[in-house]
Amino acid sequence: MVVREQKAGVDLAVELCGLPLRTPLIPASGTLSKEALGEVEDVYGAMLPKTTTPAARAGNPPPRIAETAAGMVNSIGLQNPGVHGFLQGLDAFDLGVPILVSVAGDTVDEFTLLCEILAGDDRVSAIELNLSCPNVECGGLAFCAGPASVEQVVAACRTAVPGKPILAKLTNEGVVENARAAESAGAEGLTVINTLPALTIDAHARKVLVRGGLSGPAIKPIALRAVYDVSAVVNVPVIGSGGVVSGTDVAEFMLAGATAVQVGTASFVRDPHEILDEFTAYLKESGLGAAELKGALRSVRSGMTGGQISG
Amino acid sequence: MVVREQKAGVDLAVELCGLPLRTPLIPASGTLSKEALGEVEDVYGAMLPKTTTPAARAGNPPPRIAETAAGMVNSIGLQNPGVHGFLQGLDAFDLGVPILVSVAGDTVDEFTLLCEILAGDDRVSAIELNLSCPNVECGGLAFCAGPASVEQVVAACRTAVPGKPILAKLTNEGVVENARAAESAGAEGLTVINTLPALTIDAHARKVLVRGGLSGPAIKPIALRAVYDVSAVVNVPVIGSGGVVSGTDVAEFMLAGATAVQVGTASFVRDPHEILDEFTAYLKESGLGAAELKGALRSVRSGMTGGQISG
Amino acid sequence: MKFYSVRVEEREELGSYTLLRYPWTDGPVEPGQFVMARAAGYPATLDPFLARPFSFYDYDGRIASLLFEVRGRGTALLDLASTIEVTGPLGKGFRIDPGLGSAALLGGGIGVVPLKILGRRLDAVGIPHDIYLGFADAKPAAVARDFPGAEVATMDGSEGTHGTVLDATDSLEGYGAVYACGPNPMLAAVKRAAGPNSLCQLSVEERMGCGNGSCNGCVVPVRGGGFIRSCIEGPVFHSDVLAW
Amino acid sequence: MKFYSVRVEEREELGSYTLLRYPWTDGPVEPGQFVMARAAGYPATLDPFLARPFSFYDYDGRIASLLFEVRGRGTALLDLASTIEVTGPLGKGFRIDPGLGSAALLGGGIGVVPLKILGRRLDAVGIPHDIYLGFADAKPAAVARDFPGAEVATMDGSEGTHGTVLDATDSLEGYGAVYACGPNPMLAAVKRAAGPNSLCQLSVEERMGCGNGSCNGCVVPVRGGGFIRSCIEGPVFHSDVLAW
Ligand SMILES: Cc1cc2nc3c(=O)[nH]c(=O)nc-3n(C[C@H](O)[C@H](O)[C@H](O)COP(=O)(O)OP(=O)(O)OC[C@H]3O[C@@H](n4cnc5c(N)ncnc54)[C@H](O)[C@@H]3O)c2cc1C
Ligand SMILES: Cc1cc2nc3c(=O)[nH]c(=O)nc-3n(C[C@H](O)[C@H](O)[C@H](O)COP(=O)(O)OP(=O)(O)OC[C@H]3O[C@@H](n4cnc5c(N)ncnc54)[C@H](O)[C@@H]3O)c2cc1C
Ligand SMILES: Cc1cc2nc3c(=O)[nH]c(=O)nc-3n(C[C@H](O)[C@H](O)[C@H](O)COP(=O)(O)O)c2cc1C
Ligand SMILES: Cc1cc2nc3c(=O)[nH]c(=O)nc-3n(C[C@H](O)[C@H](O)[C@H](O)COP(=O)(O)O)c2cc1C
Ligand code: FES
Ligand code: FES
Repeated sequence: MVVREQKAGVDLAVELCGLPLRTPLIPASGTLSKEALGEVEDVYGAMLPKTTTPAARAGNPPPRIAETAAGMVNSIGLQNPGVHGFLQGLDAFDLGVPILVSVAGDTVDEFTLLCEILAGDDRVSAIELNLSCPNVECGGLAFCAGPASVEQVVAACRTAVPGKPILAKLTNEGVVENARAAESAGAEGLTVINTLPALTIDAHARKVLVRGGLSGPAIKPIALRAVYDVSAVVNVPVIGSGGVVSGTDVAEFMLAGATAVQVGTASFVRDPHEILDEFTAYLKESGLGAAELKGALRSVRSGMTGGQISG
Repeated sequence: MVVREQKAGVDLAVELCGLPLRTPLIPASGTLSKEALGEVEDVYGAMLPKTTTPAARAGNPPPRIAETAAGMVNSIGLQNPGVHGFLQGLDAFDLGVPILVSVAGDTVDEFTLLCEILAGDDRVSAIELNLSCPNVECGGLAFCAGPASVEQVVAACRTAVPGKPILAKLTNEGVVENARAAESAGAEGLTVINTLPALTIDAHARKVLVRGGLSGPAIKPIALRAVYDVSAVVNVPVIGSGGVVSGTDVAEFMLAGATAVQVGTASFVRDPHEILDEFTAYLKESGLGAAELKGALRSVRSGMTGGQISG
Repeated sequence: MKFYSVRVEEREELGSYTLLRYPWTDGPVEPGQFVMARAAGYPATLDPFLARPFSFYDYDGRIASLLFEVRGRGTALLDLASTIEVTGPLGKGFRIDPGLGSAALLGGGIGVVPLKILGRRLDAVGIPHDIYLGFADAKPAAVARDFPGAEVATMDGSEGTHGTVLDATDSLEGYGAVYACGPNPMLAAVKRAAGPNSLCQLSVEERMGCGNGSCNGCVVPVRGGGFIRSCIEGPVFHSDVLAW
Repeated sequence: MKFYSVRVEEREELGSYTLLRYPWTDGPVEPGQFVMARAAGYPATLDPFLARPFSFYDYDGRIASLLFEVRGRGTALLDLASTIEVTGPLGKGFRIDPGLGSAALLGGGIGVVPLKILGRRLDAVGIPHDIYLGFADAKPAAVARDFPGAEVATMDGSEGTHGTVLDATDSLEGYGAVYACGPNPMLAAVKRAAGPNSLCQLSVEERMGCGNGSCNGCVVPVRGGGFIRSCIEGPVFHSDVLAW
């Protein structure tokens, strides 16, 4: 049963893999801490803490972040207390909405192990596989996160947690093929997209400042294209992520085909209540409920799918 | 022999595939028209007009451009008069510096044909293969511009123009593998990167606004990562492209490994003389000549190549 | 493209629009020409990144002025700016042919902008002309005070004729030359109303990336197929060039 | 993170620094706490996108003030703004322990900022303290006028002692508490100079993405390995927590 959130007479509720979400907003993994939870009550339809790994990880040495044009590059390095410490602290994330848990392993076995540990925890409503990290089994190259390894990881996790939906979080590189692979391996949902590989250089110091992932509004048009193209070829729900700053951005992602939308970097500089308020105003103006936006694009220009010739 | 450009006692000259460039700046293909040439004298080390194709192309219907956060999306559709009309107008681009010509075909044969036509034209110093357009032979998917098709096109073109350097212009998707493929097929240089597949939506009109390629400062960190990683694995010169706005940006690309740098979208909103002046000031301060920047990064943090764990 | 940083010497609200005056001595300016303008660029901010096109509203050899409607971020920021960045005059403006007899000038909404310099230029060469201005309602119509003798129409009837700018005219067929600027549907209607016997020139409004012909972003479809750039071959076109 | 849009009520130049006063009634503020601040955000501009951390310089329950050095784009824009966006007070500030005896306060460059509220708080609880301020040269040292009785050092000797802020002190060993804010190398030197017998608290400066613990971007290395966030567990740390 979907709990209907009526805000100003507007229906914000959506359903994601059978989970009722009061609003389509979800915090992007790694961008909302326990300490900040007091600020976000009633905004999000689900919770999604930072990715956890089998063992504790100290993360990368600073500098870990660098600002770029309309965005930022981070190389946090998945700092986290390891899955057991993570689960000890999980109650803090109980805001009365489903909790999704993001996991990352260096090997297929690590992914499976994490899923097995989470399988028995009733607080966990679904699992998001962070498939964007370099995979040690492939020699440390993010590139090898191609369809074959996506399929392998998702299938193994699918078997390990029969009772909970599995979401695969994908990067932009090869996103359409990887989405197909994840779906066919049994993923019930896809998060599209994670940060893009990026680098910043301090020209005056002649040093690499940060090598990591690019996020923020700079990547929104890239993420929108990914969501649009993935939605066109899969049947499972897509969760949009990448550069959402405003309620209009949320609407754009849902029109592009997303069932729910994650807010990441923008939550550092905006109160997510404002984003929800803007989205509510958008729905009011458009006369649609949140769940109706998917598929509500009025026209698709010809030649709009597949390879459009830019340049 | 490299013509040394001494500006304020600073050595701006670089050599690209045996061509002496007075400055490392080159206009990115499709971003500098004949009509605007009067504004750019003495800035660029080489000329590079908009991509030409075997037959004239009308391009896509408007809207063709949309502004995005710190960038823009274009879907011009390679509007051009076809290679014969293009060559009739080429004299306008003779500003006393080498002319590079960008070509795109729908098939390997079209690429080869273009190269054969250009082979005999003395005004053309080198050819840039625009490998980023959807390739009809692969079913219209930009995706199939993978290593195999890159290798095929480059090898065919290499044979068709024995006397002129061939540059392969690559997109971000799979850039490292495609760079290796292009080099092994005989490309003498690589342009990294073209625009990224992107989409904009007008939420109020509920329409796709523009589907095309993202350019501008938003993509600079993505382009820098691509240049850095490609430079690390190839021996041929790399030309940086993507988000250059300032002289410091030019320096960043050269420190990342580029031999020359293209200025695209930024030339719509800045006088490229200012970019060159800033770059000159940077060189003066650093005490280096332009050709010395490549390899002048002082330190590379460990774990900085291959997959860095962000998130 | 070269941008000049200029101080806003005066800012005025004119009905729904904002008028900015800035020093400009690099004339001459043809009626219908435009500038690319924005509030700030590198290094202060890289967003919004592109400049926006605006017609010259007025120019006396010393002071140029822009008149604009706040629509999105670019114009909102311009509205607040004390210093703006502008290019020199761009594009092909209205051609004036004294052999054609009297002229009709039609402006729709913010499309009135290029008509002010145009009217003055027609006066200078002694071409009689009538001015017709159409607006949504009385608020933007306040700008009509700058066009003495103009016929005004408003869509809601709150000022002048009730209807479109064409409703304010009797017929355009008697004019030797017709000049119009406004939204594309209005321009298409003017083209039809002008008929085949007058020389009809339309100033079109397309999104522009560069303003100097480099991006090919600002095209309009032309009769016989294909597209041409409105920043170089336009923004003013003979109506029969356009495929609409 | 919630940002409040506030009017800059007063802007003053203080040597090399800018002082901004803005209305703020949501106290209390602990010495050493900071805000995230920026000139403008959505929807005006998405670049620069992140806010920047600034210590409270002063706060009287009604007006808060920031004192900052223009370094890059964020501070350059702040310097020009008439309205700014700020968060409420963030982080853990300096802990005050009346049982420790007299205190030394050391500020390096713009690191003087948190010492003003701190000094006043020490006065309030009757803890005697000395203030030592170090600057590059006399220009930034002008801020010392706000710290009556402070010992000043400049690197070029143009004002006060010639040398670093530590050169302005005799020895730190006699103080029961040492408080310092400034560049990391200075903090490391203060840690060494404070010795093992005083309680030494350091306010560190790391790049911050969010300021509320969410991004894990602002970490410092801790003794025993690993990293902790300077926006939540700091920015003020007991010196022996830090691995430098
Ligand atoms: C040659 C020329 C001369 C112009 N002269 C003037 C003038 O003198 N005064 C004036 O106020 N305006 C003029 N315009 C229009 C002006 O350029 C736009 O209003 C401006 O670009 C909007 O910028 P923005 O950032 O405020 O809005 P944006 O954020 O870019 O857009 C806001 C809204 O306006 C719509 N929009 C923006 N640009 C266009 C367009 N070109 N066509 C249709 N819809 C558009 C968008 O779809 C969006 O809904 C002229 C345009 C051209 C091409
Ligand atoms: C808790 C805290 C309190 C602070 N309080 C104040 C204050 O009261 N007044 C004040 O002027 N400043 C203060 N700072 C520093 C201030 O945040 C930076 O000066 C500011 O972020 C620079 O922003 P920018 O956009 O101007 O510079 P940017 O463009 O971000 O950077 C400009 C230059 O400064 C360097 N830089 C930027 N941030 C840092 C950093 N964190 N550490 C080292 N180098 C850096 C960059 O490498 C670059 O060379 C504080 C910092 C912290 C963490
Ligand atoms: C309007 C526009 C048209 C372009 N046309 C072409 C083209 O014809 N051929 C090509 O190889 N690249 C084309 N590009 C891509 C640029 O050459 C450049 O690689 C890209 O824009 C990234 O650089 P930038 O961020 O500096 O613009 C075009 C880019 C823009 C913005
Ligand atoms: C500081 C930071 C930390 C992040 N950590 C994680 C993480 O632990 N796991 C993950 O899957 N994604 C992580 N991400 C990626 C975000 O979840 C999100 O997918 C990405 O930032 C794009 O969205 P945005 O532009 O809204 O930020 C992180 C992003 C940032 C900026
Ligand atoms: S605006 Fe770029 S070509 Fe006309
Ligand atoms: S600044 Fe984001 S965690 Fe500290």
